[in-house]
Amino acid sequence: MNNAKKLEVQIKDMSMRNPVMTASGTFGYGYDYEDFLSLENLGAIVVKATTLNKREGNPYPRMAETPSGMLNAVGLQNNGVEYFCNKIYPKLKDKKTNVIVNVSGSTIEEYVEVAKYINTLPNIPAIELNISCPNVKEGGMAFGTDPSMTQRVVSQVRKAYNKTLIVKLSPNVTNIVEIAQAAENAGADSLSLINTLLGMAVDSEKKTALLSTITGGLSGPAIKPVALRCVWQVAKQTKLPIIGIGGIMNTQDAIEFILVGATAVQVGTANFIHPSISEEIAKGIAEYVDRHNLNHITDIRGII
Amino acid sequence: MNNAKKLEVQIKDMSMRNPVMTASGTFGYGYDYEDFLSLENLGAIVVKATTLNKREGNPYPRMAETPSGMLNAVGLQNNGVEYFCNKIYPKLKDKKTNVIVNVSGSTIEEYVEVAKYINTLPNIPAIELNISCPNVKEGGMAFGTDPSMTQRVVSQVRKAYNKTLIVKLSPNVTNIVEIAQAAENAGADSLSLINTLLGMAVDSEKKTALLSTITGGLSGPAIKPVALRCVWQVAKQTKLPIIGIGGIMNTQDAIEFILVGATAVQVGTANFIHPSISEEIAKGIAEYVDRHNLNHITDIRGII
Amino acid sequence: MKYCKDFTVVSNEIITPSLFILRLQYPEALPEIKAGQFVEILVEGERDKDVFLRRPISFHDVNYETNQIALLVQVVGKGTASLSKAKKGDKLNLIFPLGNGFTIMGKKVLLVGGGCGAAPLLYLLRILKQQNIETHTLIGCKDVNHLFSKSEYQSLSSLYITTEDGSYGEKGFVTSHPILQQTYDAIYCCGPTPMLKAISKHAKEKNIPCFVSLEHSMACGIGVCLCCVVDTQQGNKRTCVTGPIFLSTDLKDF
Amino acid sequence: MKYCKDFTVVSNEIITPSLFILRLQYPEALPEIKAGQFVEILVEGERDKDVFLRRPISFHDVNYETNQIALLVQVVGKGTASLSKAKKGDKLNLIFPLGNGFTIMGKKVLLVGGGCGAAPLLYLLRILKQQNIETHTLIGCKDVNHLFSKSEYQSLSSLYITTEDGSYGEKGFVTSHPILQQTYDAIYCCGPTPMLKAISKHAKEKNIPCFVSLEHSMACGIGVCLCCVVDTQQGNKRTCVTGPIFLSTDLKDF
Ligand SMILES: Cc1cc2nc3c(=O)[nH]c(=O)nc-3n(C[C@H](O)[C@H](O)[C@H](O)COP(=O)(O)OP(=O)(O)OC[C@H]3O[C@@H](n4cnc5c(N)ncnc54)[C@H](O)[C@@H]3O)c2cc1C
Ligand SMILES: Cc1cc2nc3c(=O)[nH]c(=O)nc-3n(C[C@H](O)[C@H](O)[C@H](O)COP(=O)(O)OP(=O)(O)OC[C@H]3O[C@@H](n4cnc5c(N)ncnc54)[C@H](O)[C@@H]3O)c2cc1C
Ligand SMILES: Cc1cc2nc3c(=O)[nH]c(=O)nc-3n(C[C@H](O)[C@H](O)[C@H](O)COP(=O)(O)O)c2cc1C
Ligand SMILES: Cc1cc2nc3c(=O)[nH]c(=O)nc-3n(C[C@H](O)[C@H](O)[C@H](O)COP(=O)(O)O)c2cc1C
Ligand code: FES
Ligand code: FES
Repeated sequence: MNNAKKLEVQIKDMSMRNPVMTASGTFGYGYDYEDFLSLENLGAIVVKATTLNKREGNPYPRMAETPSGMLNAVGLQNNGVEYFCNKIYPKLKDKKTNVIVNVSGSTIEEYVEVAKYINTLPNIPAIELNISCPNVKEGGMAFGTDPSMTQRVVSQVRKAYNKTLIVKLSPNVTNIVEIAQAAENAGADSLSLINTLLGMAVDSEKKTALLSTITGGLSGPAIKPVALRCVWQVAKQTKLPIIGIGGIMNTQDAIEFILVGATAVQVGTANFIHPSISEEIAKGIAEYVDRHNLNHITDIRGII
Repeated sequence: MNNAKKLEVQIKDMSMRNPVMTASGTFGYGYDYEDFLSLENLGAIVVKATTLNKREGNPYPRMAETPSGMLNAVGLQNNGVEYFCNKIYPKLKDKKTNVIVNVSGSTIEEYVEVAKYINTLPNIPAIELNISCPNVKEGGMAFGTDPSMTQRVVSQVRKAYNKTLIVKLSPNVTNIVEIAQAAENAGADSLSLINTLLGMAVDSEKKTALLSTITGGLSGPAIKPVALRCVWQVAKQTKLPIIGIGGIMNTQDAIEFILVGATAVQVGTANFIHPSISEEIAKGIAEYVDRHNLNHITDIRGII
Repeated sequence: MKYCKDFTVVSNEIITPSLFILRLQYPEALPEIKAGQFVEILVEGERDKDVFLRRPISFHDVNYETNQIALLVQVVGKGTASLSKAKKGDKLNLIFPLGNGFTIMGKKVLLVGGGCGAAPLLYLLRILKQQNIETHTLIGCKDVNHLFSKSEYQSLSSLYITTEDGSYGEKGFVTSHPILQQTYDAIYCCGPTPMLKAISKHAKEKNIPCFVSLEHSMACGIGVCLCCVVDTQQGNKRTCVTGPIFLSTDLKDF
Repeated sequence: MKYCKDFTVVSNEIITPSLFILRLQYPEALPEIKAGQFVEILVEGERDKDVFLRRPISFHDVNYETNQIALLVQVVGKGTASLSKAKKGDKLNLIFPLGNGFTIMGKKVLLVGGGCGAAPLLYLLRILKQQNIETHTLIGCKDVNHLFSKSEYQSLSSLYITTEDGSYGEKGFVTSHPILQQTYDAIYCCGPTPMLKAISKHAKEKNIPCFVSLEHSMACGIGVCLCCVVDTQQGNKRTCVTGPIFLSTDLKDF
């Protein structure tokens, strides 16, 4: 097989030249990274969470470093979906990669409205439904921690959106398989996981929490073991293509997610540390495929 | 106030000379550590999980290193409660520290039986009910992930055990407060948290899972943000004294748990790396109390 | 255009046990760098280390002839402690140049720096000098041992110094120095937040535009994570992109 | 009695790019150490680093006169790679001595080592020599470049060597070396598991007690975590306490 083709993967109707995507909230709108890499070397980019109306997000401080990870409490700051359609989409629509919009909301109606807007944009092949954000008071994570809520929001969005619908799952649940199956039954085309773990950090000298919101979302290598476990569980119990996320810093990490069942992966926090890392991982996967004499990267998908 | 008294804390009827305990499964039966520290400098030690009958645990390999942490899949290997009472207790009963037994089981009856045995040992001031072990097929974590199961097992053990009853909670739940309240309502005297997060690790070159059981329990600094968040949430919503556990490597970490509401802390994985660390942390807390001019360590308890 | 490249350590000059100046060699021609801009420095060469994120540090000095830059760093925690051990020949990976930089304006301006916050002022003085702008520089520090790059400042500007213990210059804080009473076309201020606020207040009263450099904690430094926001009259703005230099009257809490 | 103490690096001898010998100085009199025992080494001086747990390494040599020990280490991953950079004067924190050590017995014994698994055999030879036990030593390695401490082995024992490529000694694996056909009172074997199993099988057939050293992954090394278990005729046993040396017939899979 042609070498480049060995990395091509498919998430429902969306074809990607390789399994490497960038994670929402960690890659801006993509063009911020063009000084460091070529977007066309990535399978897809997922842009920041978009809500119906403009949101200011949470007060500063929003970040704390933790052992092998970080906490964030950004809280969905964005200029709203109309701004996205009018000001950002024109800058993105001709990029030679798949651009996916991460859709967030506080009510089912809000998710549906945003999805409808995005549905009208021809060059956005997919949305990622963020039902797992731990950094907002209403909605957000609540939709992703209860199977019947998941079922409702996904099926409503499904009616309003006819391209590839990815649902992003939260690890902050007793049984992630239950949530995954609810999303599957409600018509999701793909599942991406995991979003951040709910955590907090404290300054022992100043005797205060380090985030304005006290709790926030934990990301980075610290969460990789939990992410791998979630992907492995969900891959075994659903039929949907899965996008693995959580602590991916290098090629090995990405391969680990594919081995436990992911069709593609998203690189998040690592972008902050090595701005060209997503492109390097895509190259690294190509080398791995050669070194292990695979016909296609999917040969090793889910073999654990 | 007398300096030494500034560190004394109370978990129901159990008095400890300082808030530092060692975590179950990470400190053997205590005497293994006597080459490195004096047990009498610790508030308490929690010995290995004890079940009704001898258990062999899971096959090797049972361990994998992860970023700032480790996974284990020991699976409650122990010689059973009778062996503990006859062979181990005599070696421990005159140690000048509180010795707490971690009680595990697969059925409510098993928990109750073990608790009854331990109840007969005069020099064991408390048990820690392990309803949160992710490494056994039946029982274990199941009891700690469902409020009504928690309620049942705790109230049954409560009837059989009349000394200090600590219940150890799992972080692998959607709502840890719900479980904490179930334990409180069922008669627990104290809550200890967290047990390990469910995770997994993969060898990308060998294309295999690193644990014989595939998934295992994640511990170490990687989980500290999650542990702090859980303690903070539970401390705000229950009245019981709380024992904070998860990723404590040094004095600062221990203080962080006290700031978010813990009365005492347990040091786990850190014992493997620095065998005298629990004693050093106890000294470090004394220094902190002096440096911050506290009348008592509990002055800062739960101030976040 | 931003770059992510390795620099080589030329020297690591220890000023006090907790303050050091790193001189770094760039292997090619330096791009244009504005005073007040910063770098995001990878503290250890390898991934997954104790220090997880990069650390933002301002340009202390830039030399386009030698293609060297200088960073003035204060040890406050593990990242800066680890950096303080950098040795001649070590490679350090930097993302740069980041942020907006100071707006250069006026004929006579005042620069105020507190502690190691004074870092960006040296390079700023060079730029101002090039533009023939008259400068007064007021530096406040703990004591004479914490004073650095003094002769360099003096060669570029009229230098005024306050020390907390009076071991050099005026005793006290910058905020009580008489030089503040003069009139200026602009004030440039770097240092601890309370000092920024005090100087901003003073500038507002005297109706002088005051530019302050904010040191908000950052995860990415390139505008994508939204962790570094500051509350401005126009809502939340990213310190790393819209700043780190702000006109004080644009900031909500100032 | 176990100790947790700092040693000072006396030298770090590079044998191949992936094999090195660390000589470490103990600041006081060494306690008694048995051949086959090991240390748990803290790979970096500080906590929370990339390499999180300690790494178990056998005693390669022990000198009670100088209070020095030697460790022979092969680079297989990040911990051993980091250790390979240790320099003269560095401090390394060790927990020691750990494990049971070899049972010394018989009048004429065979030692078999494969690759860097041969590490504990040098010190074992010294002990056997002290007890006037006749020894044959059979070392298998990849090629002549991976051969180490040869003259030291030779001064203590009759040495037989196999290399995979025939660049030294017999070509092939230890398992096919004719010396195995002799009779011995005991066989001591260290190296990769397939080799341990092959030699154990041979020993069983010839009814010779065979002691093998297991390299199970360990979290604590002192018997408390139960991560290092091996399946024996008596159930799960901790490799770090009951072992790492086992009589091969006690092991289930051997
Ligand atoms: C744009 C910008 C330019 C900067 N320029 C310089 C410079 O030229 N020289 C210099 O020495 N420092 C500068 N800083 C501050 C420097 O980035 C921090 O001191 C450094 O990141 C601390 O890292 P650490 O690992 O040593 O400390 P940590 O271990 O991360 O923290 C130690 C203590 O410092 C506090 N801290 C951490 N980061 C920051 C921060 N960004 N702002 C305020 N407090 C913090 C923490 O809350 C904690 O109390 C700048 C910061 C910014 C945002
Ligand atoms: C009792 C004992 C004595 C030992 N004596 C020596 C010795 O004298 N010299 C020496 O060079 N090595 C010895 N080892 C092996 C040594 O401990 C490992 O090679 C080392 O821990 C690997 O660490 P790392 O960080 O370099 O590799 P990692 O990055 O942790 O792992 C790299 C690769 O090595 C494998 N690996 C990791 N640990 C072990 C292990 N314990 N056993 C087998 N494979 C492992 C991993 O699965 C992975 O494939 C001994 C091990 C034990 C248990
Ligand atoms: C600063 C920051 C902002 C994030 N914002 C979003 C977001 O808007 N929507 C979303 O679905 N996930 C968001 N995430 C979660 C990431 O997309 C990803 O799921 C998570 O960080 C785990 O991956 P990582 O460990 O590779 O970072 C954010 C993460 C970070 C660190
Ligand atoms: C090897 C190992 C064995 C453990 N065994 C038990 C156990 O038997 N019972 C229990 O309640 N917790 C057990 N734990 C969990 C610890 O007691 C503790 O809750 C957890 O490790 C988090 O703390 P740490 O990050 O400080 O290690 C074990 C942990 C480890 C690492
Ligand atoms: S630090 Fe990431 S947006 Fe400013
Ligand atoms: S390594 Fe912990 S018991 Fe052996």
